[in-house]
Parts: sequence; structure tokens; C-alpha cells
Amino acid sequence: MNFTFSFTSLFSLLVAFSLAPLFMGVILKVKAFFGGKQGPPWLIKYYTLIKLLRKGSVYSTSTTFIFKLGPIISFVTAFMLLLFFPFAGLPPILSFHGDVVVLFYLLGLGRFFTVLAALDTASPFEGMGAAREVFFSALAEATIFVILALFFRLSGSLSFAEYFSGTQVVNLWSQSAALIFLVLIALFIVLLTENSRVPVDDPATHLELTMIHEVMILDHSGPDLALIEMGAFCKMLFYSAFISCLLYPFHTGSALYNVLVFNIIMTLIYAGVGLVESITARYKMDMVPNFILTSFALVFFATILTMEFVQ
Amino acid sequence: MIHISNIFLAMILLSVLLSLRSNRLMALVKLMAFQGIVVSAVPMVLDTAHGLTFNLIMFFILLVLVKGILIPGMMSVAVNKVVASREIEPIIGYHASLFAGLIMIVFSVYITNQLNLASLAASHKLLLVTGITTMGAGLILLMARRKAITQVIGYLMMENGIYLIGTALAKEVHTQYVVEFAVLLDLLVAVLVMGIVLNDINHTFDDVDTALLGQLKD
Amino acid sequence: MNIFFLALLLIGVGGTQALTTFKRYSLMKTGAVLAIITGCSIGAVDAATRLLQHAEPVIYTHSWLQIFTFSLKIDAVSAFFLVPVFAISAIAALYSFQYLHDAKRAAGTAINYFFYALLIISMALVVCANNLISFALAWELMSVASFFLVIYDVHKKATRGAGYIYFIFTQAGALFIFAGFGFLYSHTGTFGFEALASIPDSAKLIAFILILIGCGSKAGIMPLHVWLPYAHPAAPSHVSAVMSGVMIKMGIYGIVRFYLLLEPTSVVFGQIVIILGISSGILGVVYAIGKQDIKKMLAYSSVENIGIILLGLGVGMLGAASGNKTMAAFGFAGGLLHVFNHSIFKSLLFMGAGSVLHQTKTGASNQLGGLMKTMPVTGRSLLIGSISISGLPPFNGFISEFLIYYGAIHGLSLHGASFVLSALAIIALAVIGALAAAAFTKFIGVVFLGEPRTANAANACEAGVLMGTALSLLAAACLIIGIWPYYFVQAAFLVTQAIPLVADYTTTDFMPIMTNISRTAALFIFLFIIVTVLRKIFYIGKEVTKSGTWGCGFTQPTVRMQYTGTSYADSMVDFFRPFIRVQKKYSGIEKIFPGKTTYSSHTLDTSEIGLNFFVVRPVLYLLSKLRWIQHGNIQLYIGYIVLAIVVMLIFI
Amino acid sequence: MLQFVFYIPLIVGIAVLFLPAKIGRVALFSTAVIHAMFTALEWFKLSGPLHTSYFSNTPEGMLVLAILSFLFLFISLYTVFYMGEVEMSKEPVFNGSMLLFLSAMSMVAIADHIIMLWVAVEATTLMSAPLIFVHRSKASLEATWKYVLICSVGIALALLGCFFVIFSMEMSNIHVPISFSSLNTVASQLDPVWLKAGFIFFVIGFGTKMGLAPMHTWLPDAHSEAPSPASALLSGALLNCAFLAVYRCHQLMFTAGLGDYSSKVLIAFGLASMLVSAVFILNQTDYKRMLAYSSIENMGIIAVGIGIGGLAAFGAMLHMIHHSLVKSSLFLSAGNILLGYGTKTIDKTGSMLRLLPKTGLTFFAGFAGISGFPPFGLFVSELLIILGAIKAGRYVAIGIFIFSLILIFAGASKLVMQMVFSEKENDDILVPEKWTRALPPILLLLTSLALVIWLPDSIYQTIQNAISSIGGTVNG
Repeated sequence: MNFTFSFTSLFSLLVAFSLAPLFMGVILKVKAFFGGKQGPPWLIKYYTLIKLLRKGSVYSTSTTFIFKLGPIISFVTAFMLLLFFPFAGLPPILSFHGDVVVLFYLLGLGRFFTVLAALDTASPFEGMGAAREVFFSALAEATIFVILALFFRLSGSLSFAEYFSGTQVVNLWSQSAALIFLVLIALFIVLLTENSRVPVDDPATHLELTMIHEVMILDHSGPDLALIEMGAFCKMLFYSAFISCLLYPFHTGSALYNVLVFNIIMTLIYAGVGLVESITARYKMDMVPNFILTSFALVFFATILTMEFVQ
Repeated sequence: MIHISNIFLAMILLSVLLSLRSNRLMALVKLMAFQGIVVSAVPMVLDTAHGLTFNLIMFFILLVLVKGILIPGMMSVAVNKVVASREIEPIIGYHASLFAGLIMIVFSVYITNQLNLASLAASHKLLLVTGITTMGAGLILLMARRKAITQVIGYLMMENGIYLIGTALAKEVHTQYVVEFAVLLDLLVAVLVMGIVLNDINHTFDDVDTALLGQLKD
Repeated sequence: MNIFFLALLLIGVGGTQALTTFKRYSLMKTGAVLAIITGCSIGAVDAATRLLQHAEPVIYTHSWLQIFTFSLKIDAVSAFFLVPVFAISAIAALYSFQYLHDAKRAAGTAINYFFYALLIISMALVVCANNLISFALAWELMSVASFFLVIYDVHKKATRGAGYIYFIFTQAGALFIFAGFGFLYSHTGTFGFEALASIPDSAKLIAFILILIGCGSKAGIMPLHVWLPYAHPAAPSHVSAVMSGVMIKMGIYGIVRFYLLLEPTSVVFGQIVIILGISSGILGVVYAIGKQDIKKMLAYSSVENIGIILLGLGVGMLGAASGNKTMAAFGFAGGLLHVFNHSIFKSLLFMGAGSVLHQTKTGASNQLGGLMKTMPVTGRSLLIGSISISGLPPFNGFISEFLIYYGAIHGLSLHGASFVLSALAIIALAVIGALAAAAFTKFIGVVFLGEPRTANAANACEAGVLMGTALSLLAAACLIIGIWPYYFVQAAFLVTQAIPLVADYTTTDFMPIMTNISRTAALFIFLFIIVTVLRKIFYIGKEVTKSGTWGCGFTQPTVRMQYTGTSYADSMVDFFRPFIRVQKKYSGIEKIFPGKTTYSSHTLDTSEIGLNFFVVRPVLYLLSKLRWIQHGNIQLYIGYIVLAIVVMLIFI
Repeated sequence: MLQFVFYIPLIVGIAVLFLPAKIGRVALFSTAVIHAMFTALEWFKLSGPLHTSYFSNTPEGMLVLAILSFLFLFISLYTVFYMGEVEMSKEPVFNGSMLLFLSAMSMVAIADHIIMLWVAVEATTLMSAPLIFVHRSKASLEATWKYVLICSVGIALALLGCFFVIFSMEMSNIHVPISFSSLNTVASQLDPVWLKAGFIFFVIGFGTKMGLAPMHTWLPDAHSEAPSPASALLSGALLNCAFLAVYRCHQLMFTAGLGDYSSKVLIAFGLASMLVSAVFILNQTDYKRMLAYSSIENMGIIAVGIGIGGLAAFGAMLHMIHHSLVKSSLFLSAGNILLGYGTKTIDKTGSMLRLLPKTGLTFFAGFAGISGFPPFGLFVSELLIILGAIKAGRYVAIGIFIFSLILIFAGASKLVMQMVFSEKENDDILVPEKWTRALPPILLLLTSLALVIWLPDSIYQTIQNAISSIGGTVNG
């Protein structure tokens, strides 16, 4: 395992991590803008976190230790992703050949416990959310792994560090731009799915029956909920960073400049998510699988195309 | 001598055809007795190399005793016990059976001519024709009639036919009387056993119609 | 070899003594369990040391019936399979001590132990068999023994039906294997294994396919898996644990062994195996999601895992045929390690399910719930088992799946069909993994979490200590292999060296990756502990209260309102509808004031339906149309004879 | 000395017909013992030379004789106890016929002269007829009638076959005694067309007796209606005798260089038998009929094995031995079941493990044996036949072979499981089982088991000698 404890790596990680709640605020702002409202303050998510961490909790009598494990594991797994990710093309703190498989499976572990925690409450609504969560993420998983396969086919690499910080980078500005373009669209769909954004899920709706992720954490409160929120920020951050690294060739140029560009692109991506949320409505539940399968079809198509491109 | 053997063979064929169209059991039994005697006599009238030996004559007597007297005797006892002594509604009608018998003759002539039997004398060829016809007619009786007794008669006829074919094909050197006797004994016991079973069937079912004997099936 | 025989002898003694002492129930059980565990432990330790010390293969031969030799050989492959055979059997025996508790069925229990011992012995012989005859003999003995184990509860109609289906599949499978052996024998002219590599390629393929069908029916490859969901629920749980954990792996062993012996060079072998792996894996897990009986669901999950194993082996075969070392070594090693891992967590899950069954008297998950509070040991062990079987880190299932991924991803550098199949293997693995997580969150969530749905479930209490011990041992093994996989991975790679292409594959080629994974797992645990501590700190001095679950405004929640397994699975099952049929019965609402309505659903197995519809029924129909042959009419019978003569004379 | 094996039972049998039943039982068993002793003498070549051209001790004949003698020993033992528990009005006839039947079968086993063989086979039909109709029920009468008539017709055709074989010799102007041993020496000079014709009639004639489809029609009736000891003897020994006759002719054909043709014929008939038995074992309602069809199947397997030759021929011979042992054990168990439940209908049996545990055990073990599971011998023989068949390149044949085996297994296992394991409504048992009646089937099964673990060299040698004349070898 490559262990890089350079200042820049740590710096980029910390910047990204600490900005994650702010980026979420961007989405809210964009939505408010399109709604013709002023919207919450930019730092709303920080306030929420602080508020939650200061509170106590109410636990359902139905629950067991799993209910408490859920937030911890979902946060830890999401956070671990960040340790391996080359923010702004800077070498990540940790990386090894094959780490992507481990990381996506760690995300799966987080999901496993989130779902179990939801089922632990004996609430029919949370069960409903859990069922949707596992189903949709299973479809998204297929897309992710096809992307990994495609990247291996293109560059022979199997870790985030190799994708974005080495010599054989995967990027929109390379030979296989057409393929990467397909990947970008697919990845954006996965981002919407995995982070429970419109049009897959609507975290802001008031009817629990129509939610996926938000309904699963109904019974969590206090620091537990804060952990879940932070996990969600990390995950969103990770996917956005993934997309941004594909969009811009960070492996060239100076670190500071890269971090700056990176954060701008990140803001744009979050704004894009907000834009999508503002102008589309949530799909009917039975339309969602088709939506996710579109992403799968795109990347699978791209992978098959490599039979022609890569010899 | 040739003429005599031909006459004998003609008589056998006649008995075969008659038996195919006969519907009275008693008449059938009598035909069988007649046929048995004639068949027994066939080796005597054939032009054998050795002529008439003592053994041959003894064996003829034995054959006549079994095929002409003992077996028909047993059959007639059985027939007398049966209430309905006619064949009613045969599976294949009498005319059809007769016609089948005629076809059988043509067929056996055809077969005999087809076979490359240069070594056989002309009389043996005719014997072969008769034998095959008799055997075939026996099989027809077995398949076409309902009464168990008629089937026994069919069996006997078939046996006669095979015996004739054997006589036609095999030269005397190979037939050893011990063996012939054993064959004859088997035949006798077979008919005896069939007779006993027939008797029991008649007792149990009040008839010897094989239509009653169709309970064991899958 | 002597130690091996000593182990078998002890196991055999344990089994046979049960038959003689069954009048004294506890004595019989103690004797049988002790002897079997001792024998198994000796055997397992022997096999493990043999494997890790690179011991030279030992051969034992004995002349049999003048023309045969009964030959056994323990090489790395055998030893690798021997370890789970003995180890899992020992733990299941421990578990059975309290599981079989009905003194009124003393004779039945004794018979069960006898055949249990026979099953272990025959499985050990299967993996050691060194020629066609020994393999066939051991294989058939295994079938007989397992059949009798399945029909332990013979007074139940469902059990008899299950035994019947199993019996047919096992015998038909054996005949296919024999036919495959026929092809091998016809080209080598000997019963031995030695010359198999030299037979022509076409013969290799035919023989391999026949053996694949035969072994596949034992292993539960998708269209041939029909017996599994019947037999496993019917059998007592320690038996299902051994059957599902170990016995079905004998099918895999057969495939591996004959693949290694045949040394094929064509890519077709790998392609066939991958395709079978994809179908078994994906459909198996979808059915597992759809089934609500816990043991049935676990049975389908076995089908799924056989699919994963086949994916690994198929990737390995493809790699070996294409000359891609990484692919060959990692694919094969991953498949083999998954054999080992699956034997651990599947037996854990089956025994855990057995404990649930034992305590609540029902296996229908929709009747259960909330058992985590009343059965903590079982619940926690099964939670670990479920995470492992979903292939999630830091548990053992992930290690083997990772190896397969690694192999398959390196297969992407191939071209044409091999490339597409590698890609498909990766996608299949991903989908299987995600759906397995769905299946097992359902399993844990519906059975152990939430509120109990029936009185039986509410009144359950923890099963016996020995049962709990067995479960905990296996759960611990899952975690240990997940965090320290070195020995196990090394063992799997050692076996892989039997493939000529990767015979020189050394520790340095794969160990760094394993180290990385192990460190990642450790990092995860480290972070987990830190966050847990931090969370504790945040709660210091805070008010923590208990309350009912938030019902989203609904004020009178009942336990029946909980999401059931059926509803949890509904949308996923619906998605795979062409391959899985759900029979729904809904009485509907007819009046303005609705009366009592009922709803029931039942998942049907498409392969079973297909087999029934396209094979069994047409054949039976055709044969039933031939029953007129035995019409009872004597004239007709004589007609047959005449007909036979005529036909024969025509064809003279 | 050789002839004693049929003289003694013949004489004792005739005597028993007129003696009281009690003495008859003793005579039955003691004759069985004496017969076994003579067979052993002959087996180990301890007796003096032969003085006749009608009989000879060929290896295949000795094999059949040994099986017959061995089975008869246990079956007579069983009969003695069986008779003690059932009322049979004509017991002397039954016991006497058993001995006469033994005599006839022994004669088949040692016959060398073609016509003498024919005579002996026909005699077996006639001697066994009384065994079947001893109950004189409607069903048994019907069965006997069909048995006697169909077999007589069939065997009469075999006589024609004999004549054709003789004629094939005359066509080529050869003059040797018409015994198989001397014919084999001149086989290559025989006229092939007539020899083929002779073979056809031989196979159809003796095949009728052997139960090869489509001439098998009498077999299920006779075997199911006969009292169980007789059924055991019919299935275990008689079928082998008929097979021996077919085998002799196949041997002659093979020596004459017509082995290809006769092999094809045997395989065709064998497969037809297997398919037919598959048709009727599925959905069978009568367990004795099921066993009877299973005999047809196994005779088919033997025919296929012999037809394929090579290793499969060895398998076929082993199959014959083990099938006899296991099938007669099954029929004896069936006799116990019939005594216990008083019915042959499968639906009316059940709960055997509880009601008739020993019989249930032997019946199920026998079933496992007949289905080719180890540790019983049919496992080895079926495996050998499959291996041999593929080695010989008979792919289609082995496909049908395996297909039928699966069907038969599927059909039979359902029925047997229902009989042994299913719950019976009431626990009425007419005659409770006894060790004395359970022991012979157990011993027969154990013999099969023992022969799998250790096959005596003399049996192995005998089989090898027997199959060497049809190109059978254990080395492929």
C-alpha cells in the first residue's frame, strides 16, 4: 500500500472534507434561486451538524445495537473513501492497485448497516425505504463496476490514484474522450441515485411514503443523525470529486492551482445537481430502475466500444 | 414315392385350410388328430437315403400315438366339458382367416423360391412350403381366435409346421431319437399342462373364452 | 496417509457405535459426537499441515475386484478440500448434539449419525479418489448417505418429496458422470487419472461437459439446482449445513479435479463455466430474495455462491487457456477460496437458521422478527454470517470475491469473446454482491430485527450452549479470514499451482495485494473504534430516552404493519420477472365496506417449471401413451412375437 | 456326475408330489443342500469326466448353475418357513414343482446339445407353470395361461431356430454333432445366412422366456401372480437360464464371425426391454409387477452388456450374478410384505419402517441395490457397462440406456419410498414378520455385498472364460 503523507495530500483532503457541508448548501441555494426564494444561509449544514451534535437521542424500544452501529459504519465507510481519493489530482494518503473494489464494497457495507438500522425500528415506512435503497443501489453497483472495467481496459489501472494522478490518467481530454463522455453521464446518474437526489429520490418531500434515504433515518436523532449526515456529505463529495477529476486534467499544473480549479468545478457540479433538482420532478418509483439502467447501458456500450478502440 | 409324399402334403394343407374356417371346436380337434397322423407319416414317405428302418417305424408309431391319439384325446375331453363349443365372434373372421391362409401359402412358396436351397430335393421344397404354411396358419389361429382351446390347437399346428420344416431341412443323421423323444415328451406335457389349466379356467370362469383372461394389464 | 485413515476410522466407529447403543440415547449421542469430532479434527489438522507444508502427495492403492484398484491420493487439491470437509463436519457434529434432542426418536438419531459419519467418510474419499472407479464409488456412497440424511423426518410428506427429488437428481447426475468417465476411459483405456491430459481435445470437451452436468447437479448449478431448495429445508439443520456447506462443493471439486487432469487448452471450457456461473449466481440470488422460508432462501443462496465459485473457476480457466497468468491464478484461487469461505458462512447460516427453527418451530421469515433481543448469540453470529456471505469487507467472503474480481478485471486485456465474458463476469459479480446484500439484509432484518410477528417468535429463547458455541466458532472464523487472510489465500494459490501455466506463481506475486486488503480492513476497524469512542464522548451527559418507533403520524401501529420479507422483495423480484414467477392470490375489495381480504404470494422456480413442462411432462405423456402395450390381450401378445420375427427377418 | 444336478431334484421332486407336505418341506431343503454340494463339486472340477455329448460344463453354464444352486438354497429355506405360515391346499404340488423346476433349470445350465437345450428350456416352462397357478385364483389362472401359451409359442420358434442352425451346417456339408461345443469348432464354415436366421429365432424364442421386449408380455403377470418364493426363483434363476440359451447362440455367432450382427440384435432387444419397463414402472400400482418389470429392465441391461462386449460383457456377467441375488431378495421381501399387508397394491401399504421394520430394511436396501447404488454389486456392473459401451462407441445406445435408467429409477424410487416411508392409515398387519422369513433376503443381500468387497478368483476366472468367447475382456 502506498502511504503518502505529504502536506498537499492532507491539505486537499481536509479542504474537501471541510467544504463538503458548504457544497450541500450550494444545492439548497440553487434550488432556492430557482424557486424565487432567498433560501437558507450558505453555512446551514454546519449549523445543523453543530445542533445535532449538541443534542441527546431518543431510541425506539424496538431497536437493538444494530440501530446504533448503522450511523457509525455508514460514516466510517464513506470517510474511508476520501482517504483513497486523489483530490485535485494530488496523490491520496492511501492507495494500492485494486483499492477501488475494496472501497466500493466498503460503501456496500455502509449501506448494509444503514438498511439494517432502518429495519431495526420495525417501522413499515423505514422498511419501504430500505427495500428501495438496496434495489436501486444494486443496479447502480452494476454501472460502477462496468466503469471500473472500462477504466482498466483504457489505462490498466485499478485504483483512484492511478486513474487520476499517475501517467496513464483517465480523462475527458484524452484519446478516448467519447467513452469518457458516456461515463460522465452515467456517473452523474449514479451520483443522483447513490446520494438520493431528485429525480430518484426527493429528500425535501413531506410524504414519507415517497422517500428512500430520508425515510430510513427517520428514527435517528442527535449525534447519530449527525454521523449519518456527515457520511452522506462524504459520499456526495466523493462522487462529485470523481466526476470533476474526469472533467479536468489535474495531473498537470501546480497543486495550489489545481485545488482551486477543483473546488470551482466541484461547486459547479453541486450547482448542477441543484439545477436538476429544480427543473425535474421525482420519477415514479417504478420508473427509477429504468433511469439507473440507462446509466448501465451507457457504460456497457462504452466498454463494448473499447473492443474497437483498444487493441 | 414322390407322389405319395405330395399327396400327404396336400392333405396337410387341406387340414390347415379347413381348420382356419372351422368354427366348431370338436371339428377342429378331429382335424388336428388327422393332421397329427399325416404329419407323423411324412418322414416315412420321404425318399430318405436309409429307407425304412426299425427305428423309424417305432418312432412313427410313437408319433402317431402322441400326436394322433393322446393329444386329440385330451383335447376332446376338454372340449366336451366346455358349454359353448363354438367359436363365437372370432377376432379375425373365418373368411378373412381363410384368405390369410391362402396368402400364407403364396408367401411360403415365394420364400422357398427365394431361398437358395440347391441342396434340397424338390419334395423337400414342397415340404418346406407346407411347413411354413402350417406354422403360419397356427400363428393365425393363435392370434385370431378367442377360445383358449382353439389357441391350443393353433399352438399344435404351429408345432406341426415347425416339425415339418425341421424334417425338410435336417437330414436324418443329426436327429437322434433320444432328442426327438424328449421333444415329443415336452410337447405332450405342454398340452397336458395346458389342458389342466384349461380345465381350471373352465371351472373358474365358466368358459374358456380368452376375452375373460384380460384382467392382468397395466 | 495413516493419519487420514485413523481419522476415517474414528469417524466410522462413531457412526457405527451409534447403531449399537441407541437404546441409551445420551450415551449414544455423546459417543458418536465425540468420536466424529475427534476424527474430524485429526483429519482437518493433518490435511491443513499437509497443505501448508507443501507435503509430497501420498498415494494409497488397494486391489479391488481383480480388475480395479482402489486408489487414493492426497495432493494439494485434495488437502484443500479435505480441510472444510473435516472442519465443518466437526462443528456441525458439535451443533447436532443439542439439535437432535428427541429421545423418542433414538433409532432415527442413531441412523442419522451413522449416515452422517458415512457422508463425511465418503466425501473425504471423493476428494482423495485417484482413479475413475474410486471416484465413482465414493461419489455414489456420498449420494446414498446424504439421501438418508435428508429423509430424517421421513414421516413428513414434504420431506419424502424432497428426498425423492434429491434421489433422482443425484442418480441422474451420477449417470452423467459415469458417461463422462466412459469417454475418458475409452480414450485412455485405463481407469487411472494419469493419462487424461493426453486424450484428444474433442473428447476432453465432451467428457468435461458430461462431468459438468453430473457434478453440476450435485453442486446446484442453475438449471440443475431444483433439488436444493427442497432438500435443504427438509434435512435437519446440521445436515443442511454440511450438505450445503461441504457436500455440494464436491460437485465443484469434481469440476476442478477433472479440469486439472484434462489440462485443456481451449477457451471453451472457461466460457461455459463462466456462463453457468453468471446464470447460477444472478438467478440464485434473485430467488433467494424471493423466498420467504429461511432455509429455502439459504438454499438458493447456495446456488448463488456456487455461481460465484464457477465465475472464479471460469475466469481461471479462461486465463489459463489464454495464457494470462494473473487471471488464471487469481480466478482459480478466488474460486477455491470461496469454496472454503462459503463452507464456513453457509454452514454458519444454516445452523443459525436451524437454531431459529428449533426455538420458534417455524422457518417462515414472515412469522418471525425481533429475535436479536431474545437470541443474541444466534443473532450476532448470523449477522456476521450475513455480512460475510454478502461479500462485504472486512469479512472472509470479500477476500475470495476480491480475488475473482482481480482475476476477471485482468481478463479485460483479452480480446473478443473472452473480453466480453470477463466483463460480464465482473458485472455479474457486482450485481450478485449487491443483491446478496439485499437478500441478507432481508434475512437479518425480517427475522432478527423489528418486532416479533407471532407469539412463537416472541417467546423464543436462546438455543443450547453447544449450538451457540458452534455458531460463534464459525462466526469468528469469518472475521479472522477476513482480516488475516494470508494462510488461506496462500493455500488457495498453492492449489492453483496445479495449473501448469501458473506453476511458478509465488507468494510475492499475490501477497502484497492481500496485505493491502488486510491493512485496509484493519484501518476500517481502527476508524470504526475511533468513531465509536467519539460518539460515546458526544453522548456523555446527554439525555437519552426511549420511546416507540415514530409511526409517521400513525398512532396505532401493530407488529403486523412491519415490512415483511415479501414486501421487501417485491420490487426486486418484479424486476426479474421473466426469470422468476410469482403466483399471487388476492381476494380483492368488492363491497363498499370491505370484508376480510386475503393476499398470498408464492415464488415459483422457473427452471423447475421449465423442467416440468418441457421434460418431465412430455416424457411422462409419451410414456403413458405407450401403456397399451400391456393390454392384457394374449392374441395381441402373440402378435408382438410375430411382428418381432417379421421385423427381424426384414433386417436380416 | 454332472447329470446328477438334474437327476436328483427330478427324482425327489416326483416323489415329493406324492408325499405329505411336512416331508416335502424337509426334502425340499435337503435336496437344495445336496444340489449345492454337487454344484460345488462341479465348480471346483472335482467330479469325474462326462460320458455324454448332451451335456457339458461350460464356464457360463457353471456360472448360471452356481447362481441357481445358491439361490435355491435360500429360497427353499424361505419356502419352508413361508409354508409354515400360509395355507396352501396343494402344498406337495408346490414343493414338488419347485424341485422339478430346479431340475429343469439345472439341465438348461449344463445342456450342450442344441435340441437338448431346447427341451430343457421348454421343460422349465412346464415345470414352473404349477408354481404360478397353485393358488387357482382367477388372476393366477390367467397368468399361468399366458405364461404357458406365450412361452410355448416362443420356444417353439426357438426350435425352428435350432433347425436353422443345423441346416446352416448342412448347407456347408459339415457333419459334426449338433452340440454347441462342436459347432463352435466349425463355426466359421457355417452358412452365414441360415445361421443368422437361426439366431433370430433363437433370440426371439428364448428371448420370450428371458423377458426381452416385445416378447416380455407374460412376465409381469406370471411373476406377480406366483407365490413369492416362486417369483424369486423365476426372476432370479429362470431368466438367467433363458439368457444362457441366447448367450450360447451369440457365442456361436461370434465364433462364426457374425458377432456384429448378433450384437446389434441383442442391443436392440435390450434397449427395447429397458424402455418398455420404464413405461410400466412409472405409475405402477402393484409392487410385484414393479419388481417384474425391473427384471425385464435388468435382462435388457444384460443383453445390452453382452451385445456391446468387451468390458461391458464382464459387466453384464457381474450384473447377472448380482441381479439374481438382489432381485430374489426383493421378491422374498415382497412375499413378506404380501403376507403382512395382504395386498399387492402399493397404495395400501405404508409405514413399513414401523410395521415391518426388517422387511422395510431389506426391501429398501434391495431397491438401492437394484438401482445401482453401492455397496451393492449392480453399481459396479452398470458402471462397467456404461464404460464399455462408450469405449465401443455405442453412443446412441448408451444414451437410451442412461435415459431409461433414469426413468426407471424415478419411477421405482417413488413407489418404493411410498411403500416404505409413507404413513398408512391403519396399522392392520395380517401376519407379523419373523426373523426366519427376514433372514434369507438379508443373507442374499449380504452375499451381493460380500461379492463387491471380495470376488473369489474362481468366479472371476469363470466369468473371464465365459466372456472370452464373445470377445469380452476386462482390459477393454
